[in-house]
Amino acid sequence: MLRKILATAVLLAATAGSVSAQEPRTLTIISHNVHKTAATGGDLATAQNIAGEWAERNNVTLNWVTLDIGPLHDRLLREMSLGETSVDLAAVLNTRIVPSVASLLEPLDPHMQANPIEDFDGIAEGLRNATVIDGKRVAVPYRHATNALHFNKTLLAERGVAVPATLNEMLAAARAATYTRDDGTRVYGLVTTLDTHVTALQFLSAFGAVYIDADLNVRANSPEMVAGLTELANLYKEGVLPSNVTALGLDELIATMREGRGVFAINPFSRYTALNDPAASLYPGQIDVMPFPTNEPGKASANTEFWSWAIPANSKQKDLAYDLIRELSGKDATVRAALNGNGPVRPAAYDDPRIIEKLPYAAAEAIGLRDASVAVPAFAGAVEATTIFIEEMQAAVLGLKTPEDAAAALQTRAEELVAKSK
Amino acid sequence: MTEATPIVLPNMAARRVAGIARAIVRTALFALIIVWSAFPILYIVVSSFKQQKEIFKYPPDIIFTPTFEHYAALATKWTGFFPTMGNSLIVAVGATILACVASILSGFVYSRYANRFLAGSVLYLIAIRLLPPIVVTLPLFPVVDALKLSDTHLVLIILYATFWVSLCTMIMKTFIDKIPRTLDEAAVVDGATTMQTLVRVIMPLALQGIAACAIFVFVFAWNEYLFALIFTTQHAKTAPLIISEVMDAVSGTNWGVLFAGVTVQLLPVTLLVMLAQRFLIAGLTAGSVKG
Amino acid sequence: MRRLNPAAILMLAPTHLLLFLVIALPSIYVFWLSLNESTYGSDLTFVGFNNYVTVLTSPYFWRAALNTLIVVNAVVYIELLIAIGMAALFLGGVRYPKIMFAIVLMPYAISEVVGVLVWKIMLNTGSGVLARTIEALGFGMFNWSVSPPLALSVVTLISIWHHLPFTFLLIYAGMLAIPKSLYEASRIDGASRWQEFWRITLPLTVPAILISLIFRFVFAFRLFSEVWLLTAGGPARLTEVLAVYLYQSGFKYGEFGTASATGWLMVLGSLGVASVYLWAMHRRMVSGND
Amino acid sequence: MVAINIDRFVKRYGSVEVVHDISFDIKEGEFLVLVGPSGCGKSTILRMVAGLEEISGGELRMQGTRVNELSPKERQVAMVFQDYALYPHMSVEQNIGFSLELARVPRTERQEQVKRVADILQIGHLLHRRPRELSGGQRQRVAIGRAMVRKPHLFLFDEPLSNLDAKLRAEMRGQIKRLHQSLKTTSMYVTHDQLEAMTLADRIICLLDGHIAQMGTPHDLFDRPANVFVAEFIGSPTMNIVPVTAGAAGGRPVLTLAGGGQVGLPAGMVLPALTNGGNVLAGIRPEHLSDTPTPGTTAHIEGVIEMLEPLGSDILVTMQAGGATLTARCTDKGQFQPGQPLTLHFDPARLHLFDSKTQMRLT
Repeated sequence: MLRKILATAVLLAATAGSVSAQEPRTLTIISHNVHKTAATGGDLATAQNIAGEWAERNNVTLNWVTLDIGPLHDRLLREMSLGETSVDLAAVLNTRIVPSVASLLEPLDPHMQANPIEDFDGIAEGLRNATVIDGKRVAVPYRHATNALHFNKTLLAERGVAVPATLNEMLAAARAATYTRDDGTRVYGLVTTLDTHVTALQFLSAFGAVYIDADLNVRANSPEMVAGLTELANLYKEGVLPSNVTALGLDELIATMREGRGVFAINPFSRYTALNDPAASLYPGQIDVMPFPTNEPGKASANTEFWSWAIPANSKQKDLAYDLIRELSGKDATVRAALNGNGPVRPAAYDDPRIIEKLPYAAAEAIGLRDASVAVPAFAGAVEATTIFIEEMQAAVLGLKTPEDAAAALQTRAEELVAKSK
Repeated sequence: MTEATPIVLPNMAARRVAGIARAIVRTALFALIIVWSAFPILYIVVSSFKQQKEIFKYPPDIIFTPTFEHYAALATKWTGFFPTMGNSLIVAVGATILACVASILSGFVYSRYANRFLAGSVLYLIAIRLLPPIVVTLPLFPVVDALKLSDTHLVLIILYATFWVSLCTMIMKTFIDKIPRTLDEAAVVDGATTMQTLVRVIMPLALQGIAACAIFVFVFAWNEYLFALIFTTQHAKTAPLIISEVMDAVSGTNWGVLFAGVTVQLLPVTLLVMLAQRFLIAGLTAGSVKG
Repeated sequence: MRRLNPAAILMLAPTHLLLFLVIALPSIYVFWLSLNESTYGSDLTFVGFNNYVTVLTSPYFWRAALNTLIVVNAVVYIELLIAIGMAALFLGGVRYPKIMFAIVLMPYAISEVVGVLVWKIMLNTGSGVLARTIEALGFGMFNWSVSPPLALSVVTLISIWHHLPFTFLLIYAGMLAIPKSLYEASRIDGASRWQEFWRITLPLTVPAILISLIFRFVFAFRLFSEVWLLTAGGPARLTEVLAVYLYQSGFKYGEFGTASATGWLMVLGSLGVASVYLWAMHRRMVSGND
Repeated sequence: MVAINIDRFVKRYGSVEVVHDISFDIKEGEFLVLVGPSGCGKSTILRMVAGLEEISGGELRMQGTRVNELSPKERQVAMVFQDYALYPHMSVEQNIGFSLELARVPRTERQEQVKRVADILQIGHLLHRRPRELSGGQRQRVAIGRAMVRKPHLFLFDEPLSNLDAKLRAEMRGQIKRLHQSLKTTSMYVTHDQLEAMTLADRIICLLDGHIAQMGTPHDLFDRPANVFVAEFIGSPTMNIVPVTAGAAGGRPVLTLAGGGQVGLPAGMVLPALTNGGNVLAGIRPEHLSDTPTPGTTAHIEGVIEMLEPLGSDILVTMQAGGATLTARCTDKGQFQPGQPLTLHFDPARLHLFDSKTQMRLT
């Protein structure tokens, strides 16, 4: 009996082992599911299968490995540390393209000279610049997520509050719209995720505050930063922000807005679809979005995060992979991907009639993308810089530290970090 | 010897009351255990039949029209889910067999043989499990890749079995300890080899231990995420990876589909537990104290 | 007790080969890593014990260590007590054993991540069934996520919920293996149920209790998902435990030297908290078994 | 004085009845042995008396009081188990003293009592050992000591000697006998070994398939077995049972063997009322057959020696006589040879006759 079991185990192992062999001309792409959907249309009825058409033309089988953000980068970095990897093409988040990672990516300039991408300069400049590390282009921007202000029109109307145009009006409106329903349900004026740096920095940047600028100057200890943090702390104290705001994640933000427990929310434009999903939202079509206002009428503040395509330097099929990048980054492909739900990195795409028809927030997002800047620049200590920011910001919001102390600590610690990274 | 005290009849009415009270307390405790264990699970299962809009409603609807849309979505939109469940099954069964076989063998030796090396190596068995697995994957990843084992069922089977073989060895040892040594001796006298003694005499009597080990390893392998993430991509991808994709940090979690997936994933394990329960309860027959 | 012979060594081989190749050898390399500075794709730079100094001088490490110590001890001992009580209850007879078993083991059958998420949803301050019920009962708003002691209590609760079946199963199986005639003898000797439990059941379950204690310490010490998914160590890194610290300071920044050093410090820490039980188990091994 | 009444005991497991309406009494100070083959229900009855098995039907009275619902502790019984059931995690001293400890007997008194019992059983030097460090016989003594240390109304023994070797068994048997003679505690003893039953019992109950086959003193059972089962079960070597046809020839009773051989019985001997046309089973114990006539051995049977089994001073002689096989226990003086003709003499009063159909004794 034991022998039989052992034999079965060995047999099982042997069959399992033989499966790993790969067929020729398979291109392995590692990305988040949204990139796959953007490039192939996924299961959408109106799917635009851009990558699929390319694969058919070139007789390539696409092998998509889709993972969530954290695991995706963890896996990619491990793969890139090997002598040779089976991953040919990868989607990477801008904050992850730090110099040490960039050195493991294939420099794309030679490929682009030999075989240029159509109207490359049509891609938003801020995004293009952020993907050049140490003078080398290592990635091509593909998808952006620019933060904006979502608001529930119904709730505003119910509370008799007008749609604000400036930052101060928004703060007043959020306060005015905060109340408790008869059944004990609290409605929060402003919902944001403070377990991450992006949305907090979006709020602060509306006050003109900058954490670390593109030239790696730490500018955290500024009156603007103190003002912004003070406002956040006050909003928390007054109950305008959700009481569990420091642990509030994306899922809870979405749920809160869908259920009408939040009036304003800080989140990327593209969240519009999820918040207004008739299958999931109690307020379908009622949650509008606008560029995040500042106190300067007409001027938006927009933090952005974006994804790019990159090729691991130890990949075996770099030319083939580059060809797919080229295909996906074309002007028409950008528009078609946007129809699949992608955030187009070419501002011109927002002028396309197909997009204007499909995306109600196209005009607003175009403004956002125009004014967009990256929340934290990519440098060796970028990830640690965000950790420090989250810690000090949360301390200030919960009142564990005064905003002044938090800003000062942020300044000192970030300066040390930047100095170490240089 | 002095005279025994006379038989005193206890208060039978009081005893009956105490008996009823005991039964009530026991029933209440069982009820508490059921609520504690099952409520969160029930929440998942019930939610998987609710429309997305209703899932987070407070107060929650107890009575609602069930929808199967999330299960449909699981089959049609998350096409990877059911095939990866097949991979999960292969890996979980393989790991369970490997871990059980290895630990029955070593548990037997730890129970029946004695020397200083063995006593010391028990500490080693446990100490070796103290390093967080995520750190161990640092050197393992390139090695697995170099051996061309990446994305195979085998690598997961080996990893899962290894990470449980220490505990299973200890479990098997305690159970085999309770089997009288005279039984081994009887088998030897009957002409059995050590291996035959183990398979024919020890294993049937240690079924409880084997059942416990099998449950632990299977459940672990069935739900494991970290190793599956690091060591598989396509061919050996397991179901938890799909579940984690449903919990999406870019477009938000699709709760209905997540709950449906978890419910489906729960079924085989529940079946296994109900199956293994027979062996767990079977118990060792009396008379083993003489050993 | 027999002396080791070649056959016995052969029978030990699968277990020890697996452990040596998959864990021991890599662990040794991890120790070497901890003496070096390295990240993805970079060469190793030998720095001696610098990484250990970095970790040991970090206030975040010590806060995480303290949190870990509190949570681990609470989890392991409370869980053990509940498991023993539950096993004793089951030992007194169960109706519908198959179904009861399936129900009791269910928390263990779902993945840790999902388990934590469900509790997080139910305990959500704004919309969670349990949190809202607590509030409706007049205990005030259950806003655990901004209060480190409450957040760590929730972590403890969820960890116990998820792993209780593990401890229960080990202990219950141990109790089931006690020969029935011992209970009969003790009843003849005049033991009440309570005395029977204390004098017969419990002492004879000690081996199972030892194993479950040791392994629960091992698992609990690297508690991660509960904290990571509930608070991510926040607010302001106040609820970090060692595994979260390791992830934050090692993996998130790709600093493998720090990660490896933290890993080895965790080995020492868990050896420390479980040492009494390890010693007891070793003694039982040396002196043979009852 | 009657100490224990067992009144119409029934034991059912689900729909299976294993003990059928059994009643008997145990007198104060009596040593009662339940004997029978395995599966006859003897252990079940003992465990019902102990309080370890529920009594499905009937009543158990101790000192005239119904105790069905009482726990073993309240019934004040002590028990020695077949597998000893020593607590593996306690020392010998703790094992013996456990019941006293539970009864909150003060420590010093407890130690005294344990010491006294241990001395009686000659295990005083083992008090600090654990059960696994003891030999079989020592464990048995500890088990008895554990029962003795209390002052029970009733001692229960569940095949306590069956795990011992022959020599130890004889030794322990003697010890139990002496103990009972000095303690005079009412005892109930279960065994499948008729020799134990005969040597220990004041009274024996022989059980078969959950029924009482016979109840009485060892002499009753040996001398006047009520049926073939008891006749064959009690006594070693087993009683010779031979089918015969009883009749009369020449004014005296004659038994005709299956092979045609005839055994003449003394004239004037009155056979019991015969059934089945005189077809009966005749039984005689081997020790009641002799190769030399003595006064009183007024009947004889002739045959040919088939096999010899020397036992030392005695010898078992197996003889073929007219289609029947008989074994006799004779004094061995080297006088026998297989194949030789032999005449065995017996006292007709030692002859047992049983109904061939009901197997019951004919009186």
